[in-house]
Amino acid sequence: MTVRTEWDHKWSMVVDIDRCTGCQACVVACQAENNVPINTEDIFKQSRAIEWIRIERYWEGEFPDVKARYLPAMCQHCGNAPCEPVCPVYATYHNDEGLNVQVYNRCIGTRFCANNCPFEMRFFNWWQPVWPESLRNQLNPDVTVRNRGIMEKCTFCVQRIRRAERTAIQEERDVKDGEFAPACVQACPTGTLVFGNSNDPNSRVAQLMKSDHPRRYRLLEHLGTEPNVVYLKKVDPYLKEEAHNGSH
Amino acid sequence: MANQAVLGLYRTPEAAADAVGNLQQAGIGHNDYEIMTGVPYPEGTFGEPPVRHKLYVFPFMGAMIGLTLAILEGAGTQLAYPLVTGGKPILSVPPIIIISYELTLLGAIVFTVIGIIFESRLPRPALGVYDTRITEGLIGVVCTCPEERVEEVRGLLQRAAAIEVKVGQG
Amino acid sequence: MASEEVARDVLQRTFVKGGRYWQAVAVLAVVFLLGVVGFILKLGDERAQWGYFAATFSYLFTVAQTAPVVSVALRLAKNHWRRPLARASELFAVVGLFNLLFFIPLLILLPSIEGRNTIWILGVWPSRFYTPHIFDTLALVGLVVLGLLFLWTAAVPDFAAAREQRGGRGRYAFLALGWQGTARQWRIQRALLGLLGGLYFMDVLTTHFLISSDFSMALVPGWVDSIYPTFHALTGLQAAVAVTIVTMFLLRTVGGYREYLPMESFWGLSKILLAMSLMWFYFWWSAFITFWYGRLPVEQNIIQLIMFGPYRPFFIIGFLFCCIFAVGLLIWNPLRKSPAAMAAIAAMILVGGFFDRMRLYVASWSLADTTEHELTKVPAAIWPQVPDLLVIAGGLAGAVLVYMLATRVVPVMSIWEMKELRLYQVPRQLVRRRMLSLGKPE
Amino acid sequence: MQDRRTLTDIQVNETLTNTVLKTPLLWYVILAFMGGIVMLGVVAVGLLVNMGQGLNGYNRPVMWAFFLTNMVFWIGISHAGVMLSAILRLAQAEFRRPATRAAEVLTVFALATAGLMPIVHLGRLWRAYWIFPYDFSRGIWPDVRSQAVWDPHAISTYLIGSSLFIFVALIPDLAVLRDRTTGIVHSIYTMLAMGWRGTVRQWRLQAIAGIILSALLLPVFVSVHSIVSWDFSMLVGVPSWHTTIFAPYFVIGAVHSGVAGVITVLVLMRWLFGWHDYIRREHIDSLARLLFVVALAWFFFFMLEFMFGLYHQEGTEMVVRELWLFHAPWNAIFVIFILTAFVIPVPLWLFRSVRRSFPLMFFTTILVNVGMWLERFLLIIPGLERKHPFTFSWGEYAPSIFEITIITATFALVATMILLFARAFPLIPLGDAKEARVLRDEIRIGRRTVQAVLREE
Repeated sequence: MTVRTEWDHKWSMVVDIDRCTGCQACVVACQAENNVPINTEDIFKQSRAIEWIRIERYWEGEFPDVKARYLPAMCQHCGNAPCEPVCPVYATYHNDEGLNVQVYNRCIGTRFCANNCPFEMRFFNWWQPVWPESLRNQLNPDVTVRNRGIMEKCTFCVQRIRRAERTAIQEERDVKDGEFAPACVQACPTGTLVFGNSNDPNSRVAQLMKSDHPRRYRLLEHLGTEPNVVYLKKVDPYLKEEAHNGSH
Repeated sequence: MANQAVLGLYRTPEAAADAVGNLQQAGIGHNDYEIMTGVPYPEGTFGEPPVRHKLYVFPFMGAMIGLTLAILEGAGTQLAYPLVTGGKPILSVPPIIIISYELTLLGAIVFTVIGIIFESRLPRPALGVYDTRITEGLIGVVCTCPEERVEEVRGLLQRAAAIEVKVGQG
Repeated sequence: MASEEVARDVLQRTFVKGGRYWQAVAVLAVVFLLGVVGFILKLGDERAQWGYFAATFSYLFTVAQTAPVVSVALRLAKNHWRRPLARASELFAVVGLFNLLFFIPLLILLPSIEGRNTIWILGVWPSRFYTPHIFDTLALVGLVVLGLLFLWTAAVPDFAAAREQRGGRGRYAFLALGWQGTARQWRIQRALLGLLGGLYFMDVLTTHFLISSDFSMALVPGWVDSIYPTFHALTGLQAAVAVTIVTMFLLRTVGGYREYLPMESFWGLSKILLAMSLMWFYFWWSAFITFWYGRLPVEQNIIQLIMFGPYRPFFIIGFLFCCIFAVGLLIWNPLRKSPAAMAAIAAMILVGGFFDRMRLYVASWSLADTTEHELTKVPAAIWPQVPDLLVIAGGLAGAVLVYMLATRVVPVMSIWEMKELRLYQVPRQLVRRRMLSLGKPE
Repeated sequence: MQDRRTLTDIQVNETLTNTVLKTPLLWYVILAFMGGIVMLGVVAVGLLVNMGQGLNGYNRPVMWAFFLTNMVFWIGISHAGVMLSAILRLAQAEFRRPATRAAEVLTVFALATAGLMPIVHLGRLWRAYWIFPYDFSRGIWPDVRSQAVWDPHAISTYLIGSSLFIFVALIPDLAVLRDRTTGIVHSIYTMLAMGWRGTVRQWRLQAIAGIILSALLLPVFVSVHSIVSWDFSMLVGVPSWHTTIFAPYFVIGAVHSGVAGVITVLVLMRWLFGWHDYIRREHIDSLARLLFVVALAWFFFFMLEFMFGLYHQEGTEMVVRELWLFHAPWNAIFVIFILTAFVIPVPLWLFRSVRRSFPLMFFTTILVNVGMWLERFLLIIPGLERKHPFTFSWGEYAPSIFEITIITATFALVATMILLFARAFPLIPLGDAKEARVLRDEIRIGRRTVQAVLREE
């Protein structure tokens, strides 16, 4: 059997803001899955916390008529990713499955990519990551523990993608829609996050991503970065439409 | 038959120019004498012919070498390691132009410097007949001639109010 | 030539013009009238159709109204080779008067800034929406006035010389303002030249900035190119140097001023022209690479619009003539030292400059909707119609005509500067070498 | 007004080589002090290597800060050297003579220091060599599309070019030192001087070399700072950086701070080494006039940059301008920057008495460089703090003690290197100082004597 390396895959995600309750389950799941170091309070205060996915919370309106708005944000895996060409050593590039990948071993820590990311989704390891003794056995063996001095970011749980693809190769079939999901998608209780292969027109994600979807938008679309993550607007009977367009 | 070098030392440029004039009148070729100064006088001050050199060839040579290396680096590495970044073409031309610009100029500069050293007839292992007072303002006229003309040249140099005349191996 | 002979010879050439001069004037006048016809035919066209008219205005502004800067800048640098060419460049100030004619229709055509992206984020009360109209007019009229004053100040001693020749009466008696050449008058004249020159230089930069922003960039939605005013000014300076060289060459060959215009003057200007042509590339590249690398959709569209899209032929000609060919030829010292070769290169740069202006102005004027915030679609090219061609030809001919008529009044060679040159440039002998001793007055 | 004396070649040799042959005591004192600060900086860098970039004040939106600001600043200073010696050499300006070597030396050492800054700032600085295309065996190459690859190309071209430029111009002076030293030092200078005898041919080639190398280095000098500016201006992620004027704006700013830096160094040299006959009032005066023009041009570009920031009328730009003007500490920095870089010094230079006063020129040029450092800081940091249209990720930045130590050490490093250079080589070209005497002339017009220079016909 020949090893299959060419896939017709383009991994994409849909975030339905309307369903998000801001429960942060995705953040915790991601933290656990991807060996992200523990963010203590002082690290948050230094604004050096690493969260590959975060829930951005915005307040709308004046007291007492205040509404909380949640925006789950992760690496947008842009088609024309601004972070990629600035890296001098190809530590980040675009692979043929639509992923914006990060090569930890190659990274020298210029932090150029972080500056050019308009979504602020790239994270730098300021210190050598340490875990408490009690969490030593919690680390995911499929995921590298990153060294200090390098960038890291959401990979769409590439280890799960690879595992699914390996299984598919062994079973001589294509990866099925919904066969696997990144940790955040798996953990989301309300089904806000949908993940899949958008090159497959029948997949759930491709259905939701259709360009004629009435609630569809992408973050900072005027920058032309072609994000692979599509957002669906909140349905809010009380507010005017344009008030919470996330792109401005 | 070994050539001898005769060095006359002068206090003023006028005297040195006289010495050069004497040498020219005696039929000594322009390649056989040199004027050494501690100060850059304008070309032709001593009545010597203009300097001929091929220095302008060097920067062009260097530029061509630099440009070749730059294109190898700029285009070659993109093609040899074809990873897509930022949706830019695998062979992006603007970066090649920038790299070429720098390396072309680098090549030109390095070769110019090599050319200057080469055309200045440096490095010169031994100084030959020389006097350290030249860097203190004296002007030296050194003439290379066959042994039998040494006395004649010494006379020519002496006649132009030389403060000292030295003879040594040329 | 002795100083008195210089005065007599230059004034003679100013007062008495040959038959060829009058023939040229007649031809230019006819072409100019054709241009007027073209303008009348254009009346009633949409704003989008006036791109070539705007380009002609901008080109005349670029070439003629920037030209006196050559004299100003070289005077500040206190070198001696500028003396023979100073007046030839200053005299272009009179063309500014002519160019005001072009400016009036553009003011009427320029839309108000309501709903547009412009530099005028805060307007002036009460007509906030017509801020560019006010400021651009002020700057341009100021430039014309300053230019004429500068020319007059520089030429007063020469007018006095002409007055003496004419027996102390007539228009030169008025123009010379009673100049006697006292030490005090010379001191005032020198101070005024410095002051007016400095102001003129600054006003040229300001006007380039305003014209390029208000009459070109602000018409294209989303075009935010902060280097563009500088590029505009630089191309203006390049064209100014080029037009001075061409004028000098014509004066040398046709005008009979061969003895006055030495090779050094061409050589000196040619080095500046080389620097300008290199900077042409630099400024263009700075804008291009930022847009290319940024890859914002609006930037891609703007690159398409003004460089590689519908106006590609214009861009290529401008790029080759003003930058690539110019640099490629100007790096050769033998060419720089040859007046004829320099004139040819300068003429090429002037042609290229016109194409460059067309690609910028026609492209920006061709956009119908100026109130969008992003350029979403690149419109098709607008090619010149017969009236456009007539207007272009008439405009250029009119400018040359004004200049030629001015040479009839103002001596085209600065007599007092040529006299002064003889004081400060003395041949010397350094041992066996002939040298020139150049005096540097404090 | 002309406070010049005619000096013999012997006097020129003696005074200008006094740094090498008779070092003033003050030299050792200053060197020890500066060297101490440099050692502190080395210790700080060692700790960064050992413990990580977390020691610095960086945080998530502000990924670049003091070190990159300082890199831009030193590259700016380094622009003076070639700007002065090349442009003035091509223009045959007489006032360049005492300034060229010092300016070039300042270029090289400032540039080397600037080159260190991005390396110190790297997360894994021991891997910095990965940006060079050396890996033939594995075929892993750097990405030439990255500005971070253009930078080392440009900086190393400039560094190599200006070092060679200094070396070529140094050869005649090495010959002077060779003739005036003995022992082991003599043999070192003999080797370096390569047998220079000062023949007409060698001097002629020196002159041509000056012209060709100047003409070649000028485009490099423009490109270096342009490429550095593109590190910022090409990034779409930081809207206030993304503007086309950055390249010439940075270059003219660099010239502004660089020429000011050269004047500072000249005044210091005059004081430290007692070169009163070489660095004279008229030299400083001419340099100050040049600086005045440069300052005006810089201000024009600054205004363009500022105006076009508002041109979009977009929130992302407005918020940065608002930060500049209305929020502490940025508004204070902005005011200090405008005052020191332009408002205070530039009008002062209009007065001849200021231009001809060494203490005042020292003071004003130091002011300019304080202002220009802050200018770079203002350009880089507020944009990063507010780069994101999503307010959730806005942040603040404050430098840590490590950054401050290392920045201070870079100033000491440049001073140390210039002092060490001065110990081995003369800082004013002897040949140039002597040539000025040969070419000097006077023209008498009536009762007035006008200073003149001889030029080839």
